[in-house]
Amino acid sequence: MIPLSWYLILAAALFSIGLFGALSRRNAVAILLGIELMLNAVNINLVAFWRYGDVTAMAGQVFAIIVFAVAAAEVAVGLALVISVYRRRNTVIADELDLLKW
Amino acid sequence: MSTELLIWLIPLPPLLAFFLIVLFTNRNKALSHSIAIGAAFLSWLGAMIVFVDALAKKDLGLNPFTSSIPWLPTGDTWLKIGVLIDPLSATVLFFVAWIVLMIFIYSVGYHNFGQPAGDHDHAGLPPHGATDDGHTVPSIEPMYSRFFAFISLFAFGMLTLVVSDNLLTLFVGWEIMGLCSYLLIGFWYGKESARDAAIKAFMTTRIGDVFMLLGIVFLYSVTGTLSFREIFTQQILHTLAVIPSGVFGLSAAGLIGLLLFIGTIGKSAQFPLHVWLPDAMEGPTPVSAMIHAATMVSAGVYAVIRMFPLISLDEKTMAIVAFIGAFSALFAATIAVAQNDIKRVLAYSTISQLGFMIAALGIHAYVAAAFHLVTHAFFKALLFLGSGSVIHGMEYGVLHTNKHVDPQDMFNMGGLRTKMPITFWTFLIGGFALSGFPLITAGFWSKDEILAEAFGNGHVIVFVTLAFAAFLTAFYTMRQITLTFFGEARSDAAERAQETHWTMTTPLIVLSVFAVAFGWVGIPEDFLGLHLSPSWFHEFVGSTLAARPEAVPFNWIALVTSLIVALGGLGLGYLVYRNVQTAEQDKLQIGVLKNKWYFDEIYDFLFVKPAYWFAENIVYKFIDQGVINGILHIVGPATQGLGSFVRNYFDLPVINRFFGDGSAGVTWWSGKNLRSIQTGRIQQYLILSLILLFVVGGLLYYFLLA
Amino acid sequence: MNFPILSIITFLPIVAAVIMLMVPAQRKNEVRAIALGTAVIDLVLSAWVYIGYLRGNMIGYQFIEHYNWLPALGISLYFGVDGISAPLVLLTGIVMFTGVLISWGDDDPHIMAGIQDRPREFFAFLFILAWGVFGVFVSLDLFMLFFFYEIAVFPMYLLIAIWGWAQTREYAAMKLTLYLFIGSVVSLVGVLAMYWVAGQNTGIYTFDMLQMEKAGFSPIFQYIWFLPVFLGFAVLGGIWPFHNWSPDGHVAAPTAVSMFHAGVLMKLGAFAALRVGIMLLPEGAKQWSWLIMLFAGVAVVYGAYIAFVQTDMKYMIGFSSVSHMGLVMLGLSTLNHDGLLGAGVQMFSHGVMTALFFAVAGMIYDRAHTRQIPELGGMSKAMPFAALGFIIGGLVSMGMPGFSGFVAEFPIFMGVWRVQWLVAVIASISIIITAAYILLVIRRVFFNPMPEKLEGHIVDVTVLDKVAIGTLCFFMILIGIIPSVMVPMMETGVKYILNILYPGGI
Amino acid sequence: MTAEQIIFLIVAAATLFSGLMVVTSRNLVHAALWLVATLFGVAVVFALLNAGFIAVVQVVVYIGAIAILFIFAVMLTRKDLRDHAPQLNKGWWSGAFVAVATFAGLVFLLQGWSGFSKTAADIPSGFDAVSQLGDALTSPAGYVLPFEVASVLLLAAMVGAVYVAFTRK
Amino acid sequence: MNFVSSHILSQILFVPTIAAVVMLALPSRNAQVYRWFALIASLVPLVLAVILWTNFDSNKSGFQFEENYVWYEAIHSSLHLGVDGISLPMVLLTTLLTPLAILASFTVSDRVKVYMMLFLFLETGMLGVFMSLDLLIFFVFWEIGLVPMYFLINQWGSANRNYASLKFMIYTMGGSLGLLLGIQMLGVLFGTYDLVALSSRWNSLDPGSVLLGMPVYTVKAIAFWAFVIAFAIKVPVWPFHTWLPDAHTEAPTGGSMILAGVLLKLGAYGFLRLVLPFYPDEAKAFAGALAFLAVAAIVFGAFASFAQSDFKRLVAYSSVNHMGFVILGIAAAALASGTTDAHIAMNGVVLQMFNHGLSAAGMFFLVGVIYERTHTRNLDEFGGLFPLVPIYGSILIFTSMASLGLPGLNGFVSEFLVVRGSYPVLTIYTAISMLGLLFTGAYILKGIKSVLHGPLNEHWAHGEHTLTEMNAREIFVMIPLMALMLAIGIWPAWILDVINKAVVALF
Repeated sequence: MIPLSWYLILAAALFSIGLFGALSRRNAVAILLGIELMLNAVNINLVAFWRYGDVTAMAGQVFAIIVFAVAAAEVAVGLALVISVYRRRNTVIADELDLLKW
Repeated sequence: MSTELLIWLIPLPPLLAFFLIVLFTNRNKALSHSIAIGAAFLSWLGAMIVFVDALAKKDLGLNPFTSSIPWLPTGDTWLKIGVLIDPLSATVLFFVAWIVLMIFIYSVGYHNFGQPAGDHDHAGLPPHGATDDGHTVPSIEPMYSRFFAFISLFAFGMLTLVVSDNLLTLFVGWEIMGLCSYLLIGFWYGKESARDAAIKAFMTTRIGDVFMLLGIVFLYSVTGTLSFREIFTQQILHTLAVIPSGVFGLSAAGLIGLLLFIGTIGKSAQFPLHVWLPDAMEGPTPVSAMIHAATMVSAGVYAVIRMFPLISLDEKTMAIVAFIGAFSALFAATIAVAQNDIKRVLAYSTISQLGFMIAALGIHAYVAAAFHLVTHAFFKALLFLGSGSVIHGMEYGVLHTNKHVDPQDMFNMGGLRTKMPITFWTFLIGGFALSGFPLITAGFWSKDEILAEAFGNGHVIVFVTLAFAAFLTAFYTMRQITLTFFGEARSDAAERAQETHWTMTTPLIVLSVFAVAFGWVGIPEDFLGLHLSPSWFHEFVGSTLAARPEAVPFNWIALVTSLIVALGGLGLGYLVYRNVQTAEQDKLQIGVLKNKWYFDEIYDFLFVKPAYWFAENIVYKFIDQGVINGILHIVGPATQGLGSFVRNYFDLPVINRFFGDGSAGVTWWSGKNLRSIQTGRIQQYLILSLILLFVVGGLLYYFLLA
Repeated sequence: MNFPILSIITFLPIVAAVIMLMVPAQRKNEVRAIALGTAVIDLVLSAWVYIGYLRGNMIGYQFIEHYNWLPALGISLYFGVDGISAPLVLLTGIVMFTGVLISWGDDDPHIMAGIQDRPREFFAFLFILAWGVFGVFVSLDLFMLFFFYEIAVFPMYLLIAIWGWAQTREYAAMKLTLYLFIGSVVSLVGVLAMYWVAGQNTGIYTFDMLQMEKAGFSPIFQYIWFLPVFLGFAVLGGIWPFHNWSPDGHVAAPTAVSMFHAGVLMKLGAFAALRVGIMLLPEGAKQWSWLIMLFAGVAVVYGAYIAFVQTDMKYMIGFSSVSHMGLVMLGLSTLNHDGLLGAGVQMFSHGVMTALFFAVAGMIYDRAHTRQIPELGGMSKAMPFAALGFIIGGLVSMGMPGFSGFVAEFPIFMGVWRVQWLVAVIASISIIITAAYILLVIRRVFFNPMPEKLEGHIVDVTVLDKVAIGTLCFFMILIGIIPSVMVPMMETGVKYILNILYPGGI
Repeated sequence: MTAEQIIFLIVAAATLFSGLMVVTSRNLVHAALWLVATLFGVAVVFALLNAGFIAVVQVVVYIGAIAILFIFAVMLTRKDLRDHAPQLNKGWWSGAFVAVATFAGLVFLLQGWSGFSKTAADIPSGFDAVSQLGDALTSPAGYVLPFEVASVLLLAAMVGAVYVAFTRK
Repeated sequence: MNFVSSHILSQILFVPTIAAVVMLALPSRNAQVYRWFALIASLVPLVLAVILWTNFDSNKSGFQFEENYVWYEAIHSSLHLGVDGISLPMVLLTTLLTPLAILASFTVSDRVKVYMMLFLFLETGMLGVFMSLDLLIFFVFWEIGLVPMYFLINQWGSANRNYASLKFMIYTMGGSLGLLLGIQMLGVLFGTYDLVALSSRWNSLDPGSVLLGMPVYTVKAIAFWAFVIAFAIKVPVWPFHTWLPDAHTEAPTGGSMILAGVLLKLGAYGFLRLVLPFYPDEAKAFAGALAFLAVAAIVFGAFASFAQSDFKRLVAYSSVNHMGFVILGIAAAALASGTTDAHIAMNGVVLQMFNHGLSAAGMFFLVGVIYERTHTRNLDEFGGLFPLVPIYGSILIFTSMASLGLPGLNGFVSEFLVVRGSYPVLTIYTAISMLGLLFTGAYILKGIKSVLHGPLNEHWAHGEHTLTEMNAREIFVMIPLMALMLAIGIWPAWILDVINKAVVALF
């Protein structure tokens, strides 16, 4: 049998990879890709905890589902933003998007 | 009504008259002078009754008429005021009443009552005369009523002084007379000279008064009473004599006496406070008579006679008194010799005669002084009124001729003997009395008694001085008479001069009677060695004192001296001035004498000018404006300066800029410099926050869990 | 007393503010009417409270109301007034009423008096301010007190920055807000510390001040925390050397705000400093009173001196306020009957007086468009009633007997005598300086000949202004002549404090 | 080492590798494609966890919708990818550091946890995960509320996306 | 009537104020209404004061007609009123002078209403000082009196009024600062402000004990000087006097009447009522210094007055000179307290206060009369006016003589008593003060000379400047004053008896 730890490590690794992507990619779309990876890592955890905990309690799966929805929403909005930003400023390079600067 | 009550009432009528005239009748001249004379008459009546009662009462000296009422509450006791008629005051009251009445009557004529109002007369200036059918006639005094008001008040003052039984009311009357002399000397205040003379008189006498007040206060605070009879008791006098005053080694009595005497010096115009009296001639002549003969100056001597028991306690004081008197007598006489103004001559003679009295007191010649006081009052009043009559006659002439000559300058007169006979004869009597014409005149008896006392008691210096003064007196009196009445008229005015109104001549006659007759009441008992009846006056007045003074024994030298000086002076005067026509021919017009030994100038230089200077420059300009206000005016700017200093050098820079804005500035600066970490890059934010998370998390983990 | 009068007084302004904000902006007069109505109601109610207290047995806290707010943290709406806060509530009512009257605004174009620009927002903010002020005075709950305290502070910024004197308003508003917030933050720390320690000592975590008074803080704790708490609040009381926000604030603020500010807000600081600092930390107060007295003593003379040299009317008044609040602090620092009593009365007296000053100064500025004293003159002819008011105010501020100022200052000095006579002597100098500059200002502004460039521009004050001035003068004279209308109730409050300070009796 | 474990290891390795490719590959299209691979790997992991339904959803939703969406987006913003400029920003190393630190931290925390290496219990017989899930998602006792919220969120997201991306003429 | 008799003091005290308030409400454009209203209102206290005088039993020692109302119980101060033989004449004086001053001010045409109101307030202030038996109340009225006077000078004064009024106000307030502190100290020490209680407890202090960290005698000495300076400024004693000529010169006629007539008395009254009873030892110790200042005031006052060319200034300085005698008497009484000398001096002091009230008021009024006609006070511009205005001239001479201290008029009696009282204890000072007495004559005569006498200044004789005689109103103002001057001069016992009994009981 596979111990829980394997899944958790896998998830952690995947999360870290996604994090790296989110922090380091220049392209806004790529950042979103990284975020997707992180979300998946989360899902792995959720499902794994369902499986290794009380199976009859469906919280794990349910939240996985909700994460899906959130991810979808996030992607939709995020990409829409990217596109509109691209329209306005003709770039998707995150470095150049420093409107937050005071 | 009892005598005491009557005595209370004597001074009141004139006071009443004063108020009546001032308040109501000052428009109506006739009414005014009627009220005044009526009042004077009432007082005279009262005085006479009292005098008679006084004569009737035996040993009046021991228990005189007296009554007093509490007047001033002082702590637990009251200061009483009251009236006192003892032989001395009775006598004084007698002549005062007479003379006052006479002067009142005289004033009516003198101020041209019944004459038309002047054409261009001003209140405050002597009348200039009015044109009456063609030629000029004297015009009535514009301030006629006011004159009578003032002179009534004056009379009130004198009477109060005489009847009062204590120093306080005596001082009251004394001061009231001071005021009146001020008002009356300055009666014609339009004249600069009159105004200055008034102020001079008031101030000079006030110097004396101030000292007198001190004396009174001293006496009061030592004895606790001011009533004569209470003071003149043995033990009080004794205590006064033994207590040292701490000044010049005088006893208390001595110092008090001296202080009071200074008051007298002022009032009686003795050296060195004599300067006001001659100038006082600026007033109308009745005033001169009032002041110099009847009342004010006599008041001074009266005060000293009154306080004699006290003053005589200290020989030092007495010496001073004697010296002052004798010196004044001679000194004034020398000046009188060189005066041309008929009134000024009399003025100086007054000073001189008063000097006689003072000197007499100084040598314990109590009765003699009192005697001379009375006689002098009569004949000096007579002389002044006479001179006034002369001047009046001259003025009449002046007005007629319309040639302006000084109607008072004796060198404009001459030959008036025929023009105004009554005046001449009365004046002659007065003059002889003044010079002490033997036997018939009152002056002789009194002056002779003084000389006798001086000689008899061995005061040789005093005797010689007085004798010489008496000689001069006779001399200048005769000079005056000669220049005025004998010879030929020296001016048209003198030509036209005419006898004066009966209201003026009557008093002259009355007074001349006294000037002659009053001397007889004081003929020494053993005159010429023959034993006559004892001198009534000596008995009567002498009884005032507890220890009646002994009459000095008769002495030929004294008598002869007085005969010589009197007759010699008179004769010499006539001989010298018989033919003198103008002032130039007068050998005695010596500058130093004419200018009164330059006393006015000296005083002006020594006292008057410095006083002005001190007042204006030192006290006002320097102390008040300079120092005090200067200091005050520093305060305001100082506050201002301090305030703005605090604001500009502490509040604004330190508190406001440094602490207030400063802290804000620091914040702003640090913010500015920290903004560079704000790249606005979301990824960097994220990284930073995560790093921070790790650090914090690590720490928390380390500290909490581990 | 089942009728919740205090909470009505407190919350009426905020309700009115909300209502006003709903009224369309151009309906100026309706807004003003609402404002005036509210002010009148509040004035009446506060007067009712005052009289009720005076008529009542005058012991401890009255008109108590208690509602849970956040029981978990022991926070509750806990209202009540004692002898010291009741007069201050009345004072707030008075100033609110007169402030509204003053800023009613006369549409006469060449006067431009009062508030013409956005009166709706102005009154709304003003009432939020009033809400906070009332709240502080009536709160018996430390948290609520603090809460209202902050509420009272923040509208000032907007009021000054928007309606203020164009030249310095941003600067002044920012300065004021920063000072006050820093102050309150400092004291907040102290407040929380007290909360925790009280909780630990007693086991019940509550902000109820009546409980906290019994919390028995250790002397060392009080010694440490008194100064931050007291000074933090006292900043709003304009205590030297943290006074500098106030003159600038006064000058920049519009008339009504200046009135509120000097009249009530500064009392807020002093009151909070008393209520929290002295009453909760009595031992600390005893330890530090010398420092407070030093600051206050300096403030009294210092303010007077600076006021003496001001040429700007409002600056002059502002610094005189510093001086007079210094007297309040001086009274507080004595920690004895007379001093505290005087401080209480002085709070009321100075509130009314300085409100009057600012009112008149505002009227003059509205007409002459300058506050420079040398440029003014002859106002007594143009606006006699205002002149009278200003003179009476002046007499009060120079401590002239017969007016409230004397009734207040005299006990303060007595209190100081008991502690340190030297301070009394030095501080008394201020009286004479005050007299000097007050008289000079009165003369220059009101009685000197009017500069010709003002001729004809000066019209008399409106009826509403007269009502306002009259109201203020009335109280000053009333208390001056009959101190017993206020002093006894002040005394009850003072006695309460003294019991806390000296439980064993003095 | 059971077969199951071997399968897991292979899948995990593949997933991680493709994940790395996602964040590193220069070409975004490739990155998107690598993402598909990663997601597929995750789906397999779900399957290994006996969560069939989730696995299916993973495939359908992610690979079917999201990944495709990504590819579209990449296409739309294609011009930037013409150049072969570095796809990592200047601070990538710090990003890498943070990522590694995160991994390390997670592992460190996890291995300190008691239930770190517990094993799964068997699934009870007759246990229908899908129906259970359905119940959970729809029953008021369960998670209907979060579910609805999620749907609302989706809706809002759609509207928002449309609005944001909508081009105003 | 029972009410009247039982509350007579408070009625005298507050009737003017009430009247003033009523006046405020009085709606009338007509100035005449206000004038007459004020006059009548101020006559009421006079009537009451006369009733008071008649009901006063001078044989009873201590205060009479006492009234006690709660005022400021928190600091134990109550509105405690009462009069004794010393304050009674002052009350009479105040109530007498105020109507006269108001009558004298009928010519004021500018803001009559306010003017009259201020006068009425002023009267209350002054009366309060004389009546109060409570230290704090004393101070209250003391200060209140300043305000109306300040505005009277500042608003109705002549050219230099701003300077003068400010100087007056600040100077006096500055002086009363010490008073204030002293009062506070007393209140703090003894917790009461009641005069009687205070003086007894204050004097029963153990001299060895320590107050405020200082030995008692130091404290007492400091407090003594604080009081003395406050009152000395008010009196005014040289060298604190320079506010007075300015204030008087600039004040309107009525103002200077009250100022000289009553306000200066406040200071002297303070000496009698507070300084001597509270600090007998210090007073005795410092009497020399006090006497020195007094003599300086007498002499320098006379000289300075002599140096003036402004008629009003001349009179003003004469006040300095006359009040100097008051202080001299006080010093003497302090030195010789308990002896007959002290009693006599005190009699003199109180009477001198009263007399100076009469004569100074009269003099200032007369100056005002001529100023209103000629609009100049420069002595050089007058001259020879006697024939033009005989009545005025006579009245002027009369009043001048009263203030010169002519026997037979009031001034002499009091000055005599003062000199008599101080001679034994302060011989040298008294002797020197005689110099002042001498120059009193000098400046009085200077005034009369340059106004009435001398060559007539034609400028006033004809043309539009023609000098008009005093009218009935003005004469009526002078009549009561002159009557009293004469009455006291001739028969002082009627007033002095009351004073004397109180003085004997007190000092």
